[in-house]
Amino acid sequence: MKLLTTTMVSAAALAVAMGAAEARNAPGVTDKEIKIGNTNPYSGPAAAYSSIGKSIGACMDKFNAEGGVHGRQINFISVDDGYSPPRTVEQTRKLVEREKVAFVFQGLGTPTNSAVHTYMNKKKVPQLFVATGATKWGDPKNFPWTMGWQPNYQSEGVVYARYVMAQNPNAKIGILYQNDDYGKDYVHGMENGLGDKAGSMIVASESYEVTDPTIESQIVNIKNSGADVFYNVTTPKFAAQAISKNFELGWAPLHLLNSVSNSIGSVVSKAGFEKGQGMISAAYLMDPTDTEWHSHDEFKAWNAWMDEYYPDGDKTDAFTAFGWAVCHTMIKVLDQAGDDLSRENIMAQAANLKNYRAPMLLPGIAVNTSPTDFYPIEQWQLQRLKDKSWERFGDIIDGAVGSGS
Amino acid sequence: MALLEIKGLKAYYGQIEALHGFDMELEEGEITAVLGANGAGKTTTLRSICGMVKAAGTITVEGENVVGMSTEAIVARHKIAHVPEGRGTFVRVSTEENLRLGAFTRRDREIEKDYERVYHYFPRLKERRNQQAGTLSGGEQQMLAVGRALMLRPKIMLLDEPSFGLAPIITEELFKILGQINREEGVSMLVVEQNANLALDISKNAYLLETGNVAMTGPADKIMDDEQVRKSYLGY
Amino acid sequence: MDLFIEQTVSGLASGAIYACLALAVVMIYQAIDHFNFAQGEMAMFSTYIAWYLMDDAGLGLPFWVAFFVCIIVSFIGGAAIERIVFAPISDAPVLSHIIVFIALFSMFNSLAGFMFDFTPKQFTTPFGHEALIEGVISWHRAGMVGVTLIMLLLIYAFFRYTPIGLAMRAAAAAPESARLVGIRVGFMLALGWGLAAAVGSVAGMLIAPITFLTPDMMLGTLLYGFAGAVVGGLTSPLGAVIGGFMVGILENWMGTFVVGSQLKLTVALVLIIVVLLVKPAGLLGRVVVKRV
Amino acid sequence: MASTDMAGKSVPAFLNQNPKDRILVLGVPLPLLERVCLYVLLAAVVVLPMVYDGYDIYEFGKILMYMLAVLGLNLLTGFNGQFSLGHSAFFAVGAYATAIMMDQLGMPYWATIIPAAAVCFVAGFLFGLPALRLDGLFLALATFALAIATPQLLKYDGIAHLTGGVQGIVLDTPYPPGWVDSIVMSITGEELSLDRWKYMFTAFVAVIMFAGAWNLVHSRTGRALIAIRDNPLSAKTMGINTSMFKSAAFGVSAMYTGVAGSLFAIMDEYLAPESFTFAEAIKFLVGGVIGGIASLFGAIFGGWFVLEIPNIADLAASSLENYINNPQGLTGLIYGLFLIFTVYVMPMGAAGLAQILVHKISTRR
Repeated sequence: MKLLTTTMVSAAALAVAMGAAEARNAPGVTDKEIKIGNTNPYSGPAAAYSSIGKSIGACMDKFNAEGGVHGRQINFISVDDGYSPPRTVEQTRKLVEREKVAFVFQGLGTPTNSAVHTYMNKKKVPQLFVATGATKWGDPKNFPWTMGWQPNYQSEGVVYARYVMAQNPNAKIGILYQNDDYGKDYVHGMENGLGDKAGSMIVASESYEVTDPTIESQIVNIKNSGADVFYNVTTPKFAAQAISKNFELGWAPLHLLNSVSNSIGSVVSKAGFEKGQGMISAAYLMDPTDTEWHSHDEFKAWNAWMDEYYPDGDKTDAFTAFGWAVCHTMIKVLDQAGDDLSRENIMAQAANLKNYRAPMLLPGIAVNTSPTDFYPIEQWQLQRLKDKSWERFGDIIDGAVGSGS
Repeated sequence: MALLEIKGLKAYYGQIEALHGFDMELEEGEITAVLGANGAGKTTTLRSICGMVKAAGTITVEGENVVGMSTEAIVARHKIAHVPEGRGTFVRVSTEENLRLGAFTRRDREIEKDYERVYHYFPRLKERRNQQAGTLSGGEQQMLAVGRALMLRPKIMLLDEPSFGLAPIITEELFKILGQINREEGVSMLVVEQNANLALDISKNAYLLETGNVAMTGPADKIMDDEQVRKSYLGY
Repeated sequence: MDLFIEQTVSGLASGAIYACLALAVVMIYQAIDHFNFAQGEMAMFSTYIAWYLMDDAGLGLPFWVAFFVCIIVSFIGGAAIERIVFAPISDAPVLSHIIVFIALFSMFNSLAGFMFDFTPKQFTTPFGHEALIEGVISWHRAGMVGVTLIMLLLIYAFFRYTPIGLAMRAAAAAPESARLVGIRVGFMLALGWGLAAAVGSVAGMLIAPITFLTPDMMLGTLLYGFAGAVVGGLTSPLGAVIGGFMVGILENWMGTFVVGSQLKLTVALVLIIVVLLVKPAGLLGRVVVKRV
Repeated sequence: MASTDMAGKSVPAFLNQNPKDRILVLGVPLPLLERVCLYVLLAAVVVLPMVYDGYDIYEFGKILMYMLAVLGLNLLTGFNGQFSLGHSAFFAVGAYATAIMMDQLGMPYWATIIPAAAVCFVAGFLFGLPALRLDGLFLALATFALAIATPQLLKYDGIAHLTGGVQGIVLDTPYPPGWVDSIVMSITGEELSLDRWKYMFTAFVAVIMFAGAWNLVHSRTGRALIAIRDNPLSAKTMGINTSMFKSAAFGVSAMYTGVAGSLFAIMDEYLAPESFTFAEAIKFLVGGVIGGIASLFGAIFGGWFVLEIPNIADLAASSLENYINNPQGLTGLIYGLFLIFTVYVMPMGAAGLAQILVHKISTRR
């Protein structure tokens, strides 16, 4: 990729320099309202993610009912892009140019956000807290108007790599990954974490396609490679399939399950708890289906909000907790921005979050950003499946890796 | 009263009137020929009788008007077997299955026996009973079409150009068998033919159609002797 | 165990899935002389109905009750689709039919997500997932193969030995001739659709315990089902089942030893085209020969 | 009337109209009316960038781009009487050809159109050679399979160094050439915006391609192709290599859709395998059918429709928001209903409907 023309870099630098001087409010901001745009796949193959958009909307409703941010109501305009990149371009441009939103928040998906990455930065419209864990969203030098939110996929891969190295430096790792940017990022993370030993430790690497009916043949290959560690980089449906299939084959390796699919309610319980005992996974959010949290205040607040503002929502769906947490982060940024709601200041405040604890993050994990650090969450904790819930162990791990690569 | 009585028959393809209102009769146990040039309305007449085109007027079979009834009902109720132009073979199934289909509307237990009846007229079909019908020769398919019609135990058979595309020898043999069927089974037949000689030979009466109207009618031998007909249709 | 054998066994396992669906493809092809591109989506939707019947949030019926109710509902639904959607355009060219199939595809896919959301649903099996032979086959898969074989026998007998099955084939291939021997073609088409939808629903209910139930579970699966039916012969139920298993095995062999797992769908694509060109009747199907 | 065993026939009767039928409409022969329509449209295409900018002109550009994609499908149906469920594959070939030429060879965007068109023609021709031996239903199956397999092929590791694999390719911005800039500057006194330029470039290509299709359809070769479609047997007996002609027609069809893909890559400056799924193939199909699957004018309407229907669905969705949860999820349902409606009410699509209306008016006189 060589999209970096010199003109762009200098334009971006200029924008940042001018940002401080000018304090004009962004389009879409009035005394009464802040217009925020969002693209989400409400239809099409990735529509399972649409509960994120819906929970953010419901969360904004709650803030509006409580008086908004500094007296301004949030007008959250969430539109469907069907997870199709060209459609994302059309919808995003419509939001920015016709609806005149102040900025776009939590657009979902890597290919979709990639499609408007250049556009948003050329237009100097904040593309905030995109809902994807690719590494490229934390590049303030080249893309000063784009920022991710969740810990990136690579850093999670590194966390697993370190864990495996500590457990058994001679482990043989078999990888199953989804054949797209998400899957490959996880694989890169693992490779980076293993360093020189990646070549010798990874003994099998099999991909699947979202349209594949099953992933059984791949698992047979991985098992056959002699792997004793199974690195499971799959989305919920396939994760559940993989857990079942391993059990069926009577294969019990050290099972590393990526956080995308570690929901107790929508994956592990569906595959069957008995089949997943001892699995290891990394987490940064509380799993609302994990009974451990049911007495926690943040869970109770989330639960009450779900009941009141999002009654149709599925409480076993971890995306609702995700939406809740990221929505709070956004409100926090707007709150910090105060009355200076220029795009520059919104971006500057997003890059100025210090130890902010968004609700439903795991205890000990916080949001941190700076003008040179566009990775808001970079911490993980490992957990092991025991009986019917995850049992966290070890320290909070700083996975601040993505920023370098 | 005749077995089949047509009065003021009009037929339509969309907005276009193809038959302009004529009368026709078929007596029980007889063979009647319908002659005419291409486009005269012969096929349309047969299709009207079994409800496959939009028709007006009355077509009375055994005292009941069938205009407006569905093809399936006419076939099942009045035992009219139509041997269509192009034979209508069910090409994917075997010869015997074609025959079985001919007896589709029957509920009696004698269907098995009737295979033999057909094979009696068309021994060739017996040899080919398990062969895929699409692989039969043209002549065999025509025999199959007649055999299939027989399986209905029909009162009336409507035959549309049975000689089409067949070698003269085979045509002659076929017409001989048709005559035989008529005599032995007492099946009344309405035969549409280009080959007027053959048709008139086995027929008692005949109609001559011209552009949707009956141009001439009478006993077959009279028609055959008519100079006009001879010139136009018999070629001598 | 040797990788080759393991992959073959695993191929048979996924082959059972394809065989199920291939059977449904043959059913509809025999009944209406068409492919139904919406068949997978219809089967998926039926499976959701069964899920709703069984789930505690739905009606909470026992498995076998839900199983048969779902079959009946699917049958009625399939027949209704034929009567409502296809009967009025029965004279339209093939093109129009394909368009309507795609329309149904899109509608069922969309409705399923809308009504039942997109999170994967667990679908129970009455057979259980325990191993029947350790490392080779589970009870569910054995049950699935069993049910598939029962369906195969039923369909084979239906087309082969019952007058109505014969009439259905006749009505599909030559509607006008069929009418002339007294077959009610519209009724046959509706019946055929109903049966195909019923067979599809059984396929869906057998597949879902393995793949989990999602609105997009059938897109790739249907492609393999088509491949199975084409390989086996579109006019032969037995061929379709054999074809389904063959596709499953071939897919695994190719994926493991030749092209890698990244090109497995392409294997199905190439298979469909090559078989259609080289041996259009498939393994056991009949070539349509016509003489003028 | 021999209509038994005709199940395989796939040529719709409405394709058999002679384009030269001279129907008088309000005293004007129809081809002339068509011509007038064409000039009015052409004028609109030229005027639009003077009036609109930004998102609006971008949308018009996309309409033209989709128009070309749909046109490819319409040519296939018009010439071969068959159609493809897999044209998203050729759309992808065109887009990737342009992207790879820009990304790997450093070619300027404008120089990639013709080679990309050639690549797509060859791809379509090669796919057509075997595939066109299948009759309508089986071709639909083969292309259905092609559409489903396409994203996977694009991601294949073996060619990932060219295609960017799962990451896709981010393209250089297609800035207008200096001389265009200076001409526009001298006339209007302001700088030409990128969106306007992208539109102008797209429109330039689209108009040329449309004119090409127009001439092809009305040329002797075009009529020969249509004759082959209508009567392959007699064409064969006349010694015409029908399969070669038909494959060539398939190639031309793929070329049109492929050039649309090229323009898409240039316009959006980014492509990824997710942009070329089966859903995209359905989009083209919907556009083709609703516009009129064998009509040139239909493609224009179809292009507009393809772009606008998600917006219509959005609109419907937002008005239903108070009544049902997640109305956007019903987009697919709306697509389906539109398709069925079209098949029932106007089987010749919008173009056919327009023709019938015009005909009605003229005969009433």
